[in-house]
Amino acid sequence: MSEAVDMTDFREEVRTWVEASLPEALKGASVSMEADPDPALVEAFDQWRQALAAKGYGAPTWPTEYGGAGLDAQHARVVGQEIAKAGGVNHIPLITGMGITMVGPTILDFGTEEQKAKHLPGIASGEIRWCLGLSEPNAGSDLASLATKCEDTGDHWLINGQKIWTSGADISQWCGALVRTDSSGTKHEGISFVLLPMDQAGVETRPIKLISGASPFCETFFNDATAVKDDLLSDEGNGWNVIKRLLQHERASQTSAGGPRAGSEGRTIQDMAKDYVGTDAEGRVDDPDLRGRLTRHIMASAAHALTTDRIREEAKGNVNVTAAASIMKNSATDVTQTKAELTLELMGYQGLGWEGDAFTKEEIGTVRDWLWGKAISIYGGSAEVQKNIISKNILGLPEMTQKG
Amino acid sequence: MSEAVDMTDFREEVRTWVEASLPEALKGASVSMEADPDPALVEAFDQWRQALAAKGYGAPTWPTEYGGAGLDAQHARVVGQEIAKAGGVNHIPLITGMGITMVGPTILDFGTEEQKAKHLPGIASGEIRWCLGLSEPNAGSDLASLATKCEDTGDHWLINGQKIWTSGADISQWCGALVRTDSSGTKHEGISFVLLPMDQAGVETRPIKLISGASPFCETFFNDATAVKDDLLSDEGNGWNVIKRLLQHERASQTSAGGPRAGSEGRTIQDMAKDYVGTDAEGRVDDPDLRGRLTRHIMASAAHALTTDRIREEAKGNVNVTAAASIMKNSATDVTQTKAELTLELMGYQGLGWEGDAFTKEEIGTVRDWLWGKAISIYGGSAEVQKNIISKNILGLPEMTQKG
Amino acid sequence: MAALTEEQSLIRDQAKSWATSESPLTKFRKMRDERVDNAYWPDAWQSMIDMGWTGILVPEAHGGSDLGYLTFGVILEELGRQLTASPLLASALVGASALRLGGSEGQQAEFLPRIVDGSSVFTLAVDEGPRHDPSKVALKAEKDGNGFKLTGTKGFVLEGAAATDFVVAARTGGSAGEEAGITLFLVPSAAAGITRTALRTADSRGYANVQFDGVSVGGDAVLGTVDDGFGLLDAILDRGRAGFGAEMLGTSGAAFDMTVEYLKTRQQFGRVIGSFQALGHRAAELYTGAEHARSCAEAALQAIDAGAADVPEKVSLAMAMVGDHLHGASRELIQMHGGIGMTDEYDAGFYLKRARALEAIFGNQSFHRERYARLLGY
Amino acid sequence: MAALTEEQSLIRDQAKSWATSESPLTKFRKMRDERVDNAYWPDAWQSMIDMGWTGILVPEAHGGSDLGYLTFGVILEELGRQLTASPLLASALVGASALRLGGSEGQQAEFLPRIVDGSSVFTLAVDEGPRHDPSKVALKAEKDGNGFKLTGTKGFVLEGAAATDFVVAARTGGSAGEEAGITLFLVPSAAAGITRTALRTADSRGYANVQFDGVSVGGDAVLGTVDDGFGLLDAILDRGRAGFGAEMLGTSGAAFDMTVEYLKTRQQFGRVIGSFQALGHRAAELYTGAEHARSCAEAALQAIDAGAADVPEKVSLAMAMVGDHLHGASRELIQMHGGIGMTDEYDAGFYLKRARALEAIFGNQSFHRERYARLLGY
Repeated sequence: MSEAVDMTDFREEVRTWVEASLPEALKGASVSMEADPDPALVEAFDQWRQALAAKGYGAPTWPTEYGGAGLDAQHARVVGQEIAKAGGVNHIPLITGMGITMVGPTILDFGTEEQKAKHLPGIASGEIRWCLGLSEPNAGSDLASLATKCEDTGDHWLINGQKIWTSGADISQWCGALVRTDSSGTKHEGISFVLLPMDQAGVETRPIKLISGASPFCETFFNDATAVKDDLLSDEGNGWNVIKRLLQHERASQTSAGGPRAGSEGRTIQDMAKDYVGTDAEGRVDDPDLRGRLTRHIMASAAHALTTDRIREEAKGNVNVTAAASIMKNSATDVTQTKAELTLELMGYQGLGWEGDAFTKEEIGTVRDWLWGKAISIYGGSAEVQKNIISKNILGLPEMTQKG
Repeated sequence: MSEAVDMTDFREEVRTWVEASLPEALKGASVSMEADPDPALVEAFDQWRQALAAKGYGAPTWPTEYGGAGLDAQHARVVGQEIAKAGGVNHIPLITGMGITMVGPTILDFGTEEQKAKHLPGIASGEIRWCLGLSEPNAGSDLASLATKCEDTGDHWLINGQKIWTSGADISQWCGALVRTDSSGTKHEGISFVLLPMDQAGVETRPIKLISGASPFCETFFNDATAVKDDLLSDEGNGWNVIKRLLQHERASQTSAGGPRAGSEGRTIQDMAKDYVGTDAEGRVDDPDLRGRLTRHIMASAAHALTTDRIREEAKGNVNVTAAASIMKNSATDVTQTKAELTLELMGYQGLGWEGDAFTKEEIGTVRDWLWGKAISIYGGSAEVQKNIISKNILGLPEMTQKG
Repeated sequence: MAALTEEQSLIRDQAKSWATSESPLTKFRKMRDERVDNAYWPDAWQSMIDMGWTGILVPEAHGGSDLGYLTFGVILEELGRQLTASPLLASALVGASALRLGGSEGQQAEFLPRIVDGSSVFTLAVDEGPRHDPSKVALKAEKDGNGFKLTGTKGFVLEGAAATDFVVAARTGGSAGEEAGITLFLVPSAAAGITRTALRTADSRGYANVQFDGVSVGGDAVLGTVDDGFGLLDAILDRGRAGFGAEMLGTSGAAFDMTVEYLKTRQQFGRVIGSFQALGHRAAELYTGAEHARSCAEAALQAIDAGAADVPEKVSLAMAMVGDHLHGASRELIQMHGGIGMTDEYDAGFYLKRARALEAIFGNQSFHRERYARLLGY
Repeated sequence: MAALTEEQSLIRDQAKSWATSESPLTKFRKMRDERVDNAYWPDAWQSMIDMGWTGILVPEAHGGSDLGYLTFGVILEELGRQLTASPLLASALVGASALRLGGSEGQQAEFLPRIVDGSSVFTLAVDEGPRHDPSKVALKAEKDGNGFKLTGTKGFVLEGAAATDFVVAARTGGSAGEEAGITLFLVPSAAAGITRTALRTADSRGYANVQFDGVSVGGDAVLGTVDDGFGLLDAILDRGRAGFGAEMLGTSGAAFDMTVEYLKTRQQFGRVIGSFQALGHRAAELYTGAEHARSCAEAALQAIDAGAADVPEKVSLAMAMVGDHLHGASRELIQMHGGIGMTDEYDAGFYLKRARALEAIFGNQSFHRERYARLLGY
């Protein structure tokens, strides 16, 4: 638990820099970039983005030549901690869509020198937002059965097909897409991973309305969309290996549990339960059955946090790509979804609100988050797919499902 | 819920007969035939057996020519009810092993006239106990992969191989065994069902000690055991159909939940919990978490009983072989095993006793029953096999597991 | 399904046929999209009246058919499959039950025929806090001459915006949390001092908050006995709960059928997904739960019809078991559908949202488990 | 596994190697079959002493190595895998903790070296009823001159038959159920008035009931403060619980490994049964549970080593989570093995039986969930 390397000096250096760089207006957890279009704030956010980018703190572990800060995981964590202590948020991972968390690390893994130089700095500086074109309407969890065609026309790639669940496609500048460059082999062969700009005539996006209301997801249509020849990531036909790595990066970024809602204003779920349900003479939540389930949830949540810490410590700070990603994805999902169900339940009738003044913002938010949260066990490798991975890759049980 | 046919007269007739026939010494639920070797009781039991047999009540729904009473299910139930009201038990199904519940009904389904006449009366009268040689050491749930060989020597069948889990093999007079008469086809072909006497040189039995202690189960070894030519049930090679029917009869006989222990002395599990755990000021079991799980169990048990009633009513009294058998087997198993776990838990340290005066008979019995009860989800088609049956046969989902 | 009489079978067939052809889920979607007032279609409601469903619990002398709760449940189950809401449950089941259980001859003669012909829509106004708890009634009814003056707020009143008459649980004595001191009143929604706020809920059903600001009623507005209304209230609630149990059977049944159908048709990894054993086993568990849920729901209705002594136990058993099954079935509905189930365009979300509302109303599973344990004395 | 120091890693390797070669499960079976006195092999216990394990929690000044609870847990985990019981946990963990937390300098100097060299075997005598509840201590300690006279019965005392000394929780004031009025005493098992009954339990471990008939002790037998012993008792218990948590990790780990191994080798329906997806998914869930159980168990030990303020929360979290995991792993062990797991000849049953005993001792999962909720104030 103690820091193996002495961080005191570095911590002091970062603290000084944060003090000098973080605009006053952005201090405090409740400042939200997207919900609040106040021009002064917009300007403050951009100033802060530039400060982060100048230090390479948008992607602190990336090499400095690509816009990162060249830090190891332990130093990077200190940067995050010091920004948080000052009440700030490193918002570059948020405004670049899939750029920092998934596309960038995968380009680092597979990209040519030219690709790294071309794409990474724009992500690290927070200027280029990326989306990912992976799922297709008839494929679902079975990513490899994709049909989007990518043809080599000689001087560029020509892309035709449809993607679904492309988060942020309507506001992204670039897209990493899984495409089929060859249909002659098995379904895992002939898949490639191509990078293409979204601002072109051959790309159309259509937002998807979800059961929780509006969503960041889109259907994305490629109709003679093009990509330059140099923008195939890794070799032609090696897309399945690219995507496997990319999904590991995704799982690693999804292992933190707990939705933003309950507790976001410093209120724990047990405090909310006491408010909505009331307490008995001994101060216990006055619904023994609910209270018992709350305890199981709170314990599961605590255990999840301890396991996260433990894995991080065992890996000496490098938690990104480990065999543990599947168990942590599923366990984060359980904790988050259970919390949402319990919050809804403890609110009783007030946990059924959709809109209108009869419900608080928190109540309506709880309902929307609960519904939205049902997706967590579906996307990024469904809970079932993760269990397949655990039993096969970790436990070494024989192949169960993937036949193709 | 009302009786469609008026049973008043029949009920009266049976009541009069029970009054005249049931020995006084056998009235009362706590009289146990096996645990109590009192010679007077033994004689009373045999007198009662003869009385039952004379009326055909040992197997009331079987035709009279085979020792039954030729009753329909509704009338048969009246017989059971009237015997129970008088404090008696129809013990013929118990002392014939698998005879009344499984072997007899299957002989009725598949047997020749001669086979019925030869085998059924001895079962109906309670004189012949049957065991079943089905499982083999390397087969488990995969019954069809059996290896016990049965050869036609011309004037008899010659049987060689090993069976396991043959309940009561060491005290049975006859055995119904699943054997392989032909190994050339797929594993479901070439299986036959043969009836053979246990009292012969080629049959050896060895009781199995279980995790709960001594058990009725045996390993049974056939070493040039013989059966007469006429004792193949159904055609040679049709054994798989025989066994499927036999297992349906088995499931139908296993759908009642609740072990004999908790509540056997009229004490409900909630009363036991109050005794062992104590109660709070409001009279509630003073362990909210346990109490919540008790409630779930008691509700599941009540639901199981209601479903049993409902299925019986829908089937107009003929519940024996229905598609519902698999769900009722699993649900009975859940209720019984959960009850055992909860009883053990509520007893605390006293629920860990194996032997000795520091524990009551009930406590030690609870531990033994708990352990023994783990077998319920394994034998007679494991919980997993039942779920396969439900998803395939009831829900119509495609084949999942049986490949051979 | 319980062994039904010929008449009950006919009514079930009629209800199924009407619901699937005249009130299918597409109508529910349209109602939601168009934000139809009171969250039901008036013509559908009129058809129910015309088919005589509003009279099923009303004696023949008052224009009904008196066919009982199991019969009513058979209809509610079919409506629950299509998520068809209407004042049927609130008025013709809960309202009619209130009048039959607590109403004087005069009250019955006056109001029951109006329930049957639909000219009145009754509903029960009981809860005031976010969670169902009938003993916590606090709305004050103060003696005022021969009558009473009602002050307080009721929340989440079923069909509260459409209702013409409320059965209001009010406190004439004792304090919130006590069973003694509760009195029921019949209060027309048009009475001076009543303000209603229609709610917009996730399940798109007609609930309202209702405020009572010194609402005056006469002494003849009392239903049952002054100060001693808790037992009556609980009996009315139990009938409403049993009705919701039947509706939940339909809702969970449709969700499960939709799931199984998808398992049989959706291809992934080169196979129909229902051939994945892990999914097949979970479906088998749901099916087992569905059978038990049905047994409990029907047993509750039958216990009421039989005038059995254990109606409260049977009802709480049903609400807990059916609620748990519906919860699980609605969760698996989304999970097994994967991404498509998350889209508003697909119907799965409607069932998930309605499920949580049905679980909450008149007591969720926790409420009924606690009640059951207390009834059984442990 | 927690990141271990080099010394801890060495000790783990030593413990693993010793347990698998010198004290494997076959020795446990032999001990059970031969009904060995006190349910452990004296030579195995002597080896543990020789390896210095009895001194891990004892300061160097008293002959120990003072390596802390995580180190002790690493050993207990390896012993738990082989179901090796001995006085190690009762004496060198619980007994040593009691003396370090509550003992005077004189008591420590007198007894700790004897724990290290094995000449004394300490154990805690706390519960009197069938379920763990330290506040319910009722055994009376009446003032008697300068000393006390103890009367009452303790049940299920760990290694109660082998112990040379008891740490007895007794009541000097208040009444059963109250935390105030509890005092701890050091009582030699040879004292006049003590009667011990060794128990024969399903898990074949050494427990005893111990009766105190007016047992006289001097004033110097008091451990800690008179009437104010509950906090000390709870702190001792928490250390014992954390030790059991580590042992449970080993027991559940071995059960799970046995299960996975069987899934990989057993053939049914022409396939290795681990290829059935429903079983694979259940194994995956167990694996996830195992990881969390480990995190919680280790966090409890580390919190004790760090002198953290939240030891009680961390310990109750561990006992509930590890207990639930062990419960599930032992159940699946039998179910996935099928018939062979039911036979006494196979080892699976040993793990099932030991599991339920480990779950019960010093508070089952329910006890610790309730305690956790109260500690968190809801």
